This record gives sequence, structure tokens and C-alpha cells, in this order.
Amino acid sequence: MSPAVRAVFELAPYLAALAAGALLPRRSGWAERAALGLTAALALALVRGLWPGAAPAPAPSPALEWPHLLNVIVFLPLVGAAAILFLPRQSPTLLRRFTLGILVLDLVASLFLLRASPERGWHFQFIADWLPSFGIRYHVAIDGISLWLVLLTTFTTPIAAFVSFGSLKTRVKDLCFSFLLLQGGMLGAFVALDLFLFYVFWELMLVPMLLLIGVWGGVERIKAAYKFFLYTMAGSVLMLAAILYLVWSHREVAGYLTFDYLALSRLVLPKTAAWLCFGAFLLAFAIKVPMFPLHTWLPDAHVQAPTGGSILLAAVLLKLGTYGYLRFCMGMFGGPAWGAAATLASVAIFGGILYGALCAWKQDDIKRLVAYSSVAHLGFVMLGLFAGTRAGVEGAILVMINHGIATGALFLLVGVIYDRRHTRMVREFGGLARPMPIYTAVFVLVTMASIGVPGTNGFVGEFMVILGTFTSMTLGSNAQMQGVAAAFGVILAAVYMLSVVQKVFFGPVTNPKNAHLPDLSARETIALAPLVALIFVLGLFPRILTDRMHDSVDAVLERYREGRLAHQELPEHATTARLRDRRGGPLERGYPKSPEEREAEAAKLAAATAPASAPAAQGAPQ
Amino acid sequence: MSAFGHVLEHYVLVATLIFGIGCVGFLVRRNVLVQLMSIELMLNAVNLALVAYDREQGAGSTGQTFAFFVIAVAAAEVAVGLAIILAFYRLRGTVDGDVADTLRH
Amino acid sequence: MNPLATVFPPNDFALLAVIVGLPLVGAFVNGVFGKRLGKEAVTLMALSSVGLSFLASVATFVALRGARAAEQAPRFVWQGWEWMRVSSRLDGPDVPIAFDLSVDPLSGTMILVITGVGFLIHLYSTKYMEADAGYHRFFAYLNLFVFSMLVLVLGDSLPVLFVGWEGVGLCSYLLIGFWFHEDANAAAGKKAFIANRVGDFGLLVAMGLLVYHCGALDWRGIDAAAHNLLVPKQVWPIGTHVPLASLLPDSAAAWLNAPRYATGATMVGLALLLGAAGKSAQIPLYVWLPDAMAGPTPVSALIHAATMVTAGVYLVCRLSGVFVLTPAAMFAVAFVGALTALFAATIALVQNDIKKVLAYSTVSQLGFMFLGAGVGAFSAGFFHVLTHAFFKACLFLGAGSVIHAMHARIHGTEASQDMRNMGGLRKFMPVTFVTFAAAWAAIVGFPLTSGFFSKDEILFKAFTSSPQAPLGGSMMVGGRSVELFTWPEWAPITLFVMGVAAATMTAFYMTRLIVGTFLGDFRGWTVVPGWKAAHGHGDDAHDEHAHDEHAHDEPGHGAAGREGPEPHESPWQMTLPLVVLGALAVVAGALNAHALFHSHLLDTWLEPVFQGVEKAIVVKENSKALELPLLVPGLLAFAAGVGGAWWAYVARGGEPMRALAERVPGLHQLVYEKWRIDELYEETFLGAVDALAEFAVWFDKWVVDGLLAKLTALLVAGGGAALRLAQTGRTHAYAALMVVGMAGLGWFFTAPHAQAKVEANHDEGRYVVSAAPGLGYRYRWATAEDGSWASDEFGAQAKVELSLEVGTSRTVKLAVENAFGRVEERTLLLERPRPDRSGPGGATTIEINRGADGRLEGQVAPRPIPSGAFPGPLGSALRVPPSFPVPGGGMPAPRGAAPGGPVPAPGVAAPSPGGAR
Amino acid sequence: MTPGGYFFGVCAVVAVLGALATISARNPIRGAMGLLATIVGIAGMYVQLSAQFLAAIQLIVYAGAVVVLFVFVIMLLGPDAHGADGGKRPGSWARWIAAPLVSVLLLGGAVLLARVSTPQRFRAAPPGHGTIEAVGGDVFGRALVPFELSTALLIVAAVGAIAIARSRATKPSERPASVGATRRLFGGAIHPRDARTVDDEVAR
Repeated sequence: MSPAVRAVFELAPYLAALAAGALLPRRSGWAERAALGLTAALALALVRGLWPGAAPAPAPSPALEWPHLLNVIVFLPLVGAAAILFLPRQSPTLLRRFTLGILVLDLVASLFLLRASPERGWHFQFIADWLPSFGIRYHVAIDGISLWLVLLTTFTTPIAAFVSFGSLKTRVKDLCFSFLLLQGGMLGAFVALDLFLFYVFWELMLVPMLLLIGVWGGVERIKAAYKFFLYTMAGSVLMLAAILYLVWSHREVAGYLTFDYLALSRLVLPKTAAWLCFGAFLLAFAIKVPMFPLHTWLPDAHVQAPTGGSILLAAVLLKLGTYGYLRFCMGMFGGPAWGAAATLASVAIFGGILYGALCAWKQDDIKRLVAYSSVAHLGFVMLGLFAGTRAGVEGAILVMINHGIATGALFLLVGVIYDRRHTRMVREFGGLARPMPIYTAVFVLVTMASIGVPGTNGFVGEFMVILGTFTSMTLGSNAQMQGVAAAFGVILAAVYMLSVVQKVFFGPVTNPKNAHLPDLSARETIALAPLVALIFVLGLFPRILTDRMHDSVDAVLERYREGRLAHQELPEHATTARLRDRRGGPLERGYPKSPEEREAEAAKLAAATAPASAPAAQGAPQ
Repeated sequence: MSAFGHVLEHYVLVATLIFGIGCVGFLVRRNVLVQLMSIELMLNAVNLALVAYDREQGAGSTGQTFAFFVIAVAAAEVAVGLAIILAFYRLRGTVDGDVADTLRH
Repeated sequence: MNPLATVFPPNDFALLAVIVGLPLVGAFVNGVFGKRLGKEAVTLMALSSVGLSFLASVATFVALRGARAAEQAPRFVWQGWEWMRVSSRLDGPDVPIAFDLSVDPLSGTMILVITGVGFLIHLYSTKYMEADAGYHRFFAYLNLFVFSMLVLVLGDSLPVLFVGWEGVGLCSYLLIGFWFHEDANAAAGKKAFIANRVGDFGLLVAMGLLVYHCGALDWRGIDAAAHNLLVPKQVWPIGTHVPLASLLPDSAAAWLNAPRYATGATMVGLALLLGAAGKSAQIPLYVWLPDAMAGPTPVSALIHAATMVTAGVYLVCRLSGVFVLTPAAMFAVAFVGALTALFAATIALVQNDIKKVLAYSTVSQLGFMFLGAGVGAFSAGFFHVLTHAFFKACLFLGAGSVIHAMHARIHGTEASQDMRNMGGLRKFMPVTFVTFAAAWAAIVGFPLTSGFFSKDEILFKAFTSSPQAPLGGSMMVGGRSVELFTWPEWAPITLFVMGVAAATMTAFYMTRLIVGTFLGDFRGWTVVPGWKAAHGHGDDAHDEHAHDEHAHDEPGHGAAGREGPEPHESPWQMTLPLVVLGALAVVAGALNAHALFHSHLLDTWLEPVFQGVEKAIVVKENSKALELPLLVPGLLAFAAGVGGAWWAYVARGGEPMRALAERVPGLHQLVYEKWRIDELYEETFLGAVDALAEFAVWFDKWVVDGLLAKLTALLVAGGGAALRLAQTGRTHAYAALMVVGMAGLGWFFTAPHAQAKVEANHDEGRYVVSAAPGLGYRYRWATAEDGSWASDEFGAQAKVELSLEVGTSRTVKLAVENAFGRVEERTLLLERPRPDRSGPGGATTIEINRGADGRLEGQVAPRPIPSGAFPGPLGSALRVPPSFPVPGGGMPAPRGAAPGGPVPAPGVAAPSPGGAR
Repeated sequence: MTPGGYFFGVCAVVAVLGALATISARNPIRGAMGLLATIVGIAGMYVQLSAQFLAAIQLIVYAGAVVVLFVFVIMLLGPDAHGADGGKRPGSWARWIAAPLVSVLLLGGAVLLARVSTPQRFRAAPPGHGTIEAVGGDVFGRALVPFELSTALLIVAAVGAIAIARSRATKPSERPASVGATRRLFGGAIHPRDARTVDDEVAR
């Protein structure tokens, strides 16, 4: 075939996607058609690019990975936030365009992360001394797990911002500032490998979220904002205490101060110390997840938060709790995590999945209902992590991402009717299917994703978690029982989602105000299109995500098992902490050097470059 | 008791006594003037102790220099104190310390 | 080799993708672009996609026969893409789950039925739904349904089957609630979806157990690993014993606490049964099928007669390998089937709505299929699936054309389906009547019709064969022999009798139906030939607005008020499918006519699928001889049913039934209201969950939120108020508080603090203990072996030195007295550990490397760490000694020589014996 | 007893009695006289401790200036301008707890001092110790900077005293109304310019 024909053949699918996207909306307005066509073509390109079978992903050696990429991704929004302050307050359109520009730029930059090779180890690693006297370093890196959570963040924030700009018209400058700061904080937390750096970003995230809920929220926004802030703060303060104790024990044992995750995860604390530190970390992350007894801040925060804030709170902030548990609790306290797994799994099932679903069923405010459904979905995630099998953990990460997409879309949809009727009470609506057919179709579709109908992304994660629970060794004898109870949650999910769909959409039009509500606007369709596309793409091809996750999940599980063995090996009355042997390999790349090693290196370096008069080049990352 | 008067501890004992009296005076009396005077008492007691130890050390007279500066500062302090008492008296019409409790609100 | 095999190789049989893909494309095009394409294009799209899919199925069927003839394995597989991986038991190898489609004789026949009957019903719907506004939406859902059903049948593994399984549930939700402006329809849709979801829960649990036991989810993998499903597991009592059992009399308590074992296969079997019951509307979960009649009639025909409801039977047949391993589950399947058959038949006797009668008849016939599968006669069960698909679809479509005709004048959905408004339609709708009669003959078991053979086959097999425990009924578990469930002797006879009773009732209510609808005189309205719809109604455009209830639409006395046109016969698009299905209903019996013509076409065709299963089924010895005699009860049932109904409704004009109804009004009403099972569910299960939800919301608001948020807020406010009292605003008060503080501090200084530091040099065994200095402190030591005080009053000696032998330990006592005469004592344990080379657990990684000055260094002294007993932030629990024992302990010192570290680090508390490891 | 001992005894008694008089006198004038007695007593002790310069300074600055200033202010306020010392006032509990505590504390200090140190006579003071040359050399030598600073302090004190004594009282109502921080942070449009651009829908 001549090259021209091959080019046409090559471009055919994209053109088809473009045409399908353009043809779809019934109304005129070539801008909408172009935008939708473009999204469809881009989505197709993304899928083909990521297709696992296609070209074997070139395994770029670390040299190929530009070390500063993560810095760009994390600090672009922060710098943008600073720049926003200098832009004039009276021209909101400029502010909005600038913010969206930065966010989209960040998304494009994060797409380059996909060039990382899928095998285990820290990719795009960048290390610089921050507070050498305390051994605190700016150490950022990603692995198979945090790669997808970063992409979820950079993917969801532009959508949330784009939707909020549609509905929030007051104090636009502060809104833009909050979005950019939130984006920076979240990304930083996902990539930080230095506990101090993680803690800084963990706290930094709270401030913009507080503003988002507090300023643009509903009637009781201030109370809800404070509740959200104080809950998370109480947990994270405990975590800080545990971090400091870890660092102190490490210094007692290894002789030098470091906050680095790699060093601290080698530490095996005596029994009581390990359990107490694990409890502190668990509390901080359980509040954030939120897990059963500590979840009451979520419904209030969601009900009062504006649409954009709700999307981000549900899609990304909650995932920090689960990511934190996977990375830090399972990474550093293997023993206690293994010991507590069975009881925590029961809490996750009965307190999260079943209790969340039951509460959701009786709510009369749609947002509160979706908030409780988030509690149920994240119950699945935590169950996957407690199960400790590879399928369980991978399923948990999949549920994290899919919940981000499905619940993000749900909040977006709830925002649509909130903007039209300024109320979220279910009884205010009825028979919306007649005036808003497209909106109903999309809502039913997203409901199916949220319930977990196979073929959509919701199903894949939950299925792997449930099967992971069945074959889990950590949960021991009652694994089957817990598997059955978790599977029961699937029914309750259908019950509460379908009952709200019926009350809102089907049946006769009860409230005259609903008779002539306008259907989805261009802005809302463009915001929804990528989410709906992803629901099906990830539903049918989850291997896009899991292929790059296998090795990293194995690494985490190995470390988890080693931690458990070391903890059990520790004699009962031991009061001294110990360090496990170092394993080397890619997982230890960027291990903090003790001062002697550093001096030895500096000495060698000086010796090597002594004859050359040029000043000693700044060493590659220590 | 041949060394009465030539022993460091005696002077320190007297200084402690005067300081105690000054302190009790400051806490017990409600009259602001008396409080100010009690402060003066305490300062003098400290000076006495300083000088006594200076004598004990023998070489160099840092103690006495220090006492000298204490006196200078005490003078400044009394001036400002009394001005405040005057203003307070004009404002509240009394010199009773307890009236001044606007800090509470 | 036939041409197809060359184009589509057996292991990459892309034709399956075509069969499945076409309806999906049709659904997508109709769904998204339907509104703009107009009715004709939508019809073309829908019919062509299902039609081509039917042709492809026929091609596949032919290819299968070809492969069968050529002695190859009749199984084609199409590898899709890998979907996901799941980890198996004990961290074993990963279980890959892929989107693969496979076809074998069983699914080959099913796809023929689905696409064939599906096509006919699509054709029928083009006329039936012609006047509906949501025309394109209807065909989109119908195509999507055919796609899901095909995925269900062609799936090569349980998860792919599950995709189809829930897809079909979703489509039935959309189709039942098609006219969603009616709250009842939407509620029926929701009820159907949730009932199906309860079944899906069963399937999910089954998949979990299968992964746990067999570590595989595709059909081949399960069959291969089916043997380890036989491991019995203690199921009862769950904990160690049943709580409160001691209250019962000890015999009952002993019985209650006796451990009961169930094999993995039984648990999987029961879970699969729950799933199948959810989908095929069996006893516990059948409540959604009668309500599903709220959807359009073609939907009922396709979904609730021909295809979806048979998915449960297909699942049981497909996993027959697992079911035969557990007689308990087979027993459950059989009995659920028989019970459902009987129970549903009783309800159908008194229903007036023709679609409700047919719905309960479907539930009853499905009961028969489950009975067949339950006793191990999978091919007989499947044969009944085929015949039922034909005659029940024909009955539903016939009912549909009758309702279509009734809509001429009666628009209420209930009224237009009520038998009392019909009667005598044979004169007006001859074709519908003839085809309806054919299907009626098949379902009542008229000799030589398909229903007669298939139902008789099931009854025969129920009487003669029963599954037998795979390992002889008992197994050794942990040294104790455990007997497993075996089929009781009374089982075959009871199943047979229940089957015959159900067959009689079927004959009775079907005859009642056909008589009530077609014979006698027309009760709908007075027929006025050439009646023009003069006043107001216009031609009854069949959109959903016009369902206003006319006063005179009530059943029964319709004839008095209205006139109306002659009920018209349905157009050809509706009658053609009726004719085809009617013919098939009569002829299909030839496939497996055992009794009279000994034709075993279907058995031989399905033989490769079920050959592994035959040997687990024990057949009575004289079954060959019993074949003919067992025909008699079937015939008797047919005769009694039809004769009874004819006598009651035709000869006596329905008089005896009315008399019977008067005599036992309570029972009649109870049966008419479906034994009030819905209300029972409402009260028990749904009520319980509802109450639990109410409690959960209350608990969440007041207890969880109350405790964590409101209570803490209260405490903080109270604390604040209390502290505010201390702020009097007067300087005196503050000064006084300050003085109180100083007094406290003073008290601290009056107490002596006995702190001590130990410089330990383990190599030479020299230990120097020095006490911390303090104002006016005086010390007293006790370093002797016997612990006696060196001197009896306090001296100024602040440091003491002693030496220890290897492995020995000494306690040193220190007393300190301060200026106020108060004394504090402290004891220290000094220990010299044996230099430990081995170190338990991992060898200490001591690298021998050449230091900067060329000296060989084996060990590195750890960095000097400032010592002093550090109380540790979290109190004694975390008391960590300030220093770390000198090398020899397991601490793998960081690599690289520590140039000339000062005296090895002192340590206070004894290092744990035997090195630090 | 050496003559020095007697002199020390007298001075000590005068100082202590003066201090007691200062704090217990009903009339502030008598208090001031008590203060004067203490100061003179301490000046005597300075002489005993061969700190002649300081004794002079003490007499001139303290006795001459500070006590005089006290008397001047007392006379200005009127000798009977004492507050109602008698009446029971809430918060008076502080006094009766604090005073004994202070005495216990100081007693403890004294006991500690007695028990710990072994008293022995002063050694002979080096020649010129405590004379004006020695102290002056020290003040203008090592302690020049504090000296300059103290001069600045004195000037500031003087100016301060004048400013306080002369200025009129400010009425409490003029204080600027403070908008609650929460209201401002989360309230409606805080910035006037911001209100202009968009309708202030949130400012409820």
C-alpha cells in the first residue's frame, strides 16, 4: 500500500472518532461539536497509546527519565497560584483562562510520566537537601501506584475547575488561587517520599479545601469547613508525633537523622511502640479515608461544598487516605498491619460497605446520598488493602481511580440540577426524564458505573477486591465470610442508587418547576464527555492501569511481608528498635546517606577533582 | 560571733529578708504606691546581695557596676511608674490596684 | 473440510465476535442516532443486525456439525483481550480472566434460539410498537438485550458470563420500565433489577469460592480442577459452639452443636442456585417476573419467556460438572424446581390478566426445567428449554396481538389485558387463534406435540434417575468419618407426583385461558360493523397519554355501554412470527421424541457437553421397561386438566368455578393475591433492611456524630468556660498564680535526682559509673557483690569504677542526699555480653574492606551517641536506652570506616542478652 | 564583737524595720519614710562592704531623688488618697495564699544557703576596691555600652513620664469596630473593588 493510503488508514480511527464526537450533539454550535470531536479523538489516541499489547513500552533507562519532570508537575500549579495573586481581580475571564491553562499544561506534563518503565523501583526520582541539619530532603519519586493517582488528580482538577467556573461567580480570584494550591498540594502528597515533605503537602491541601467549602459553600458552610479541617488536623497531628518518634528511634539505632521513607521503613520498632505508631498513622488515614467511626465529616463537607469542591474532595482527597495507608502503614508497620487486618476488614465491611449503603438509602439530599456512597466505595478499597493479596491491592487501586471518575461524574451531574433548581432535595424533583432526556441517559449510565455493572469501570475494581478477599491469607479463617458480606454490599448499592434514580427521573412530573428544565449545556457536556468515555474504556480495558501496577504492587506486598516477619521475629520483651538488612536493588535507589558516607564521598570527590582546578561539580543526587 | 558583719552569708540573709518583705508587700497591699515602693525594696535587696558577693570575690568590681546600673534603671522606672499612677488616679479617682481590671474583658 | 473451517480456524473463530458485535452496533446506532434516523432506518438497522447475527449463528451451527462429523472437538474459541488478573489461593499463580468467547453444542443451540426467536420478536415489535414515541429507544434496548444474552451464552468463563448476566438484568430494567412515565412500571423495573442483583450476589460468591477452590474461572479450568471442590469444610457451628445452646435440653443442644460439614462443591452449587433462581424466577426470587409484565408484550415474549429466564437453566447445565459433585445442591435444585412448578401453577389458576397467567405459567415451566436439571437429566431440561421457548413465545405474541386488538376501544393497561373483556375472538382473529391453539396444545402436553415429549421426558427422568454421592457418601475428615448428603429414597416418587400435579394444573389454566379468550361470545364491546370513531377518541394512537380511565372500562359489564369496531386481526408482521413459532411448537418434539419414536437427536447432539456427567447419575434398573407405562400419568394429567377446564368453562359456562369461589372466598382471594408473597417479603426482608437503615441513620446522626463532633465541641466549650473563671483581670491574681508556680518549681528543686552515667568498655570489661552533680549533693555507693553499702554515711565520691568478667553481671546501687536531707536511690544493672560472632537470624553483614589508610577493617565502632537515660517521650513503655551495644550485636553498621571513633559508646541499661539481634 | 559587727547590726535592723514599715504603713507618707530608712540602712552596709562610691550614689540618687519623688507624688494625690483596703473583694484569695508561699520559698532558700556554704570571713579587700576610680574605670571601660544605653533609657523615661502624666483620657467608644475574622474570611465580598465586578450572591 502506498504511504498515503497507509497514512489514511492510520488516521481513519481518529477521523471516525472526531466525526462521531462532532455528530453527537443535536444542537448547533460548531464550537461544541469541535470540542466534543476533539475529546473523542484524544480519548481514542490515549487508549491506542496505552494499549498494552501494542508496541512494547520502551523501557527507558533512568537516564532517559528527566529528573525535574516531577518538580515541574508539582510546582507549576503552586507557582501559578502565586502568579494569580498578581493578576487583576476585576477581569475574571483572564483569571479563569490562566487557571485552566495552567491546569491543562499540568495534565500534559503528567502524561509524560507514562514513559516510565513498568518494572518496580522509583521513577523520575529527584533528591535535594532541604534541611540537612534534620536530615530532611526534598525527595520525590513515583512508582506504579502513585503514577495513576497523580494522573487521576491532573485529570480531574481541570474538569472540576471548568465546571466551577460555570457556576461560581463571586471572588473568582480566590477560587482560582484555591484550585491551583489544592492541585499542587495533592500532587506533592502523592509523590513525596520524605515523611516531612509528605506531612507538609498533607497539611497544605487542607487550606484551599477549607476555603473552597467555607467561602463558596451552602448555608452552614463555615461549620462544615471547620469540621472537615479539625477532623483531618486531629489525625495528622498524631501522625506527626509518630513520624518524630520514628525518626528519633532511627537516629538512636542508625546514628543519623533522616526523615526518608526508605530508611524509616527498615526500622523494626519494639512491640508496643510499633502498635502505637501504627495506631497513630492508621487514625490519620482512617479519618481521611473516611472509615466507619470517623466518617461523619464527609457528608457535611460534601453537602456544603460547591460542585467543583465536591468533585475534588471525592475524586482525589479521599484517595490520599487509602494511598497513605498502602504506602506508609503497610510499608512501615508490616507486623501491626498484618495483625489488625482481620478486625479492620470487618470494620471496613460492616462499618463502611453495609453501613454506608444503608445510610445512603435513607438520605433525602442527593449530595449526602452520594457522600455516603463514597463511604461504601472506600470501604471496598480498604477491604482490598486489608486483604493483602495482589488482586486485593490492585483491585483497591482500581476502585480508587474508578470511584474518582464515577463519583466525580455523579457530583458533576448533581451540580447540574443544583445550578438549575438551587436545591438538592430528592422530593423537589420527579419525572426529570421527560424534560431532560440526555441528562437522564448520562445519569443512568453513571449510576450503572457507580453500582458496578460489569462492562463499566466500577465493576472491575470491586470484583477484584471481592475475589482478593476470598483468597486472602491475611484475613485467615473468616476470609470467606467477609467475602460474602462484601458481595452483599453489591445489592445495597443497587438499592439506594436505583431508588434515588426512580424518585428523581421516572414517574410523572410532580413539580411544575421541573417541567421545562433545560437539558445539558455545552460546558457540562464537554466536562462529562471524558469521564463517561473513561467509564467504558477502563471498564473493558483495565489492563491499561494494571499492567504498569503489577511490579510496584508486588514490591509493596514483599515489603509488607518482610515487615511482618521482622515484627514477629522480634523477641517479646525487646525494648530496642532494630534495622532490617538493606536489600539494594531499584527500591533502595535514593537511600539517604549517613554523614560518614557523605564525608567519605565528598573526600573522594575532592581527591578526584583536586588536581583539576575546576570547583567540584555538585554531586548527582546523594 | 566574732565574724558578725564580715561574713558574706549575713549580708545575703539580710538581703533575702528585705526581698521577702518587698515581695509580700507587693502581693498583699492593694495600694499601688505601696506596691511601687515594695518593688524599690526588692531592687535594693538585690543590690545589697550584688555588692556583698562583689566584696566576696575581691578582684574587679563587676558587682558594684551592676548595682550602679540597677540604681539608674530603678530611677527611670520610678519616674515612669509614678507618672502612670498619676494618670491612673486621674482616670479612676483612686489608687486601689484592684480597680484596674479592664484586662479581664 | 467445509469452507467455513478454512476462513475461521477453530481456535480463533472470529464469527463469534461478529455474532456478538452486530447487535451491539445496532444498539449503539439506534440508541445514539435513532431520533434523527427516523422509524424506517431504525427498523432496518435493528432487524438487519439481529437477522445477520442469526445467519452467522446458523453458519456456526453448521460448522459445529461439520467439526462433529469430522471427529474433531465441537468447540470453537475466539480469544478477545485479557481483561484482568486475580490472585489464587495461598498466593498461588495469578488467574487470568480474558474476554474470550467459545461455542459448543449447548451454546450453539442457545444462540440459534436467541437470534432466531429474537428476530421474529423484532419483526413483531416493528408493528406492535409502531405508534410509540420512544420507538428508536425500544429497539436500542432490544438490540442491547440480544447482545447481552449472546455474551452470556457465548462467554468462555464465569466473569464474561457475568457481564452478559448483569447486562441482561440491566436491559430488562430498562425495558420493563420502558413507559417510565407510569410510576408502577418504573417500580417494577427497579424490583426486577434488585431481585436479579440478589441473584448476582449469589453468582459473585460462587465465583469467589471457585477461585478459592479451583483457582480457575473458565469452563475448562473449572472442569480440570473440579476435584478439589470435594474438600469438606466445617460449616456449622460457625464459632466453636452455638451460643445459648446450653439452655435447650441437652439432646437438642448436642444436635445443635454437632459439627456439620459441607463440601466446597455444595457451597458453590447453592450459590449458583441462588444466582439461577434470581435470573430464572424460582421460588425465593420469582416475585419480579409477574410485575415485569408492566413492560411491552414483545419484551415479555423475548425476555420473560424465551431467553433471559432460561439463563438460569443454561448456567446449571453449563456447570453440570460442578453440580454432579454435590447431591445436596442437586437435591435443592430439583426440589426448588418442583415446588416452584406446583406453587406458580396454583396462582395461575385464578388470574384474570392473560399476561399474568402466562407469566405464572412461565415460572411454573421453569420449575419443570430446574426439576429436570436437578435430577441429573440435563439434556431433558435443556430440551424443555427449547420447546418452552417456542410455545411460550408464541403464546405471549398471541396475547400481544389480542391486546393490540383490544386497544381499539379499551385503553387502560389492566382493562385491555383482562380476560373478562374478551371472549369469542376466534371469529375475528382466526390466525392468532390457530397459532395460539397450536401453542396451547404444546404446553398442555397434547400427545405428539413438543410439550408432550419434553415434559414427559422430565417426568420420566425424575422418576427413574437421581444423582449419587461421588465418594460413596462419606469421607474421612481429620480422622473422623463424615457422612455427606445422599438422596433419600422418597425423593424420586415425590418429585414425580409434584410434576404430574403441576402438569394437570397447567393443562387446566391454559385451557381456561384459551376458552376465556377465544371461545364463547365477545364481551369487550357491542360490535357495530363499520363503526367510525366519531366521538373524540380518534384512532387510538397508541401513545401513552391516552390511558385515561373511562368509567365503563371496568371488566365484566363492558358490553352494556360501548360500541366499537370489529376487533381486527393483526397485520402480517405480527402474524408471521406467530405462525412460525406455532409450527415450531408443534414440530419441535421430534428433536428428542424418546417415548414413541426413539429419536435421540438432541441427546446425541449434546452428548459431548454432558458425557462427563452421565456416570454420576444412577438410573433405576428397570427404567427401560418403565418408559411406556410412565407415559400414562402424563396423558392422564393432560386429559384431566383439559377435560376439567372444558367441563367447567364451556359446558357449564364457568358456573362451578364461581360456586367454588363463593364457598371458600378467603382462599380464593388469597390465591388471587398471589398468596400475598409480596406483602410477606415487604414485612420480613425489606422491612428488616428498612428498619436497619433507619437505625443506621439515627445511629450515625446521634451516636457517631454525636460522640465525635458534638460531644467534643461541648467539652471544649465547657473547658473554656471553666478556665475563663481564672482570668480576674487583676495583676495581683496573676502575680499570685506566678508565685504558686514558682513554689511548685521550688518543690522540684528540694527533691534530689539520682542520675548516673555508665561508660562501658565491654572488651576490657571496665565500667565507670559517674553520678550527676547537684547543689549540695552527697553520694553513697554499693558496688559489692552482695549489694552491701560501701560506706554508711554520705560522702562526696561521685564516680566509681569496677571490672566484670565476660558473661557476668553486677547490680550497682547509688544513693544521693541533697541539702534538705532528702535521699533518692537508684540501681543499675551492668552486664558484659559474651562477644557473639554467630548472631541468631541473618548473619551480620560485616564487610572487610581496606580503609583510607590501608588498614583492613572488619567492624566499625558505631558513632558516639550522647547518652544519659532518656525517659523517652511515651513513658516507660517506650524507654529506649540512649546507646546501642558495641559491635558483636547485629547492627549492620553503615558501610565505610568511621575514622577513629572515640571510646565505644557508653550504654546504661543492659543490652538484651545474647547480642542485640 | 568587732565595731564593724555592731555597725552591720544597726544598719541591718534599720533596713529591715524600714522595709516592714514601708509595707505595713496605712499612710503612704509613713511608707515613704520607711523606704528612706531602708535605703539609708543599705547605704550603711555598702560602706561596711567597702563600696563607698555606691553608698554615695545610693544616698544621692535613691534617697535624694526617688524617695523625694515618692513623697512629692503622695502629696500631689493627697496623703489620705489610699484605696479602700479593708473591704472584702473577690480575688483577694490570691493574697493570702501568695504571701505565705513567698516566705516559705525564701526560707527554703535561706536554709539551703545555710546548709550548703561554709561561712568564713571576708578576705582583705584589695586596695581601692569599691572606690570611685575602680567603679568608674569599670563603668567607662568594659561597661561603656550599657552606660550609654542607660542614659538613653533615662531620657526616654523622662519623656514618657511627661507624656503619660499630661495626655487626656480616650473614651472607650472611639475604638475602631473590629469585623469578626471568620466573617471577614468566609463572609461575602471583602474587597470593595471585588463587589463592583459581580453580584454578591453569597453575602448573606
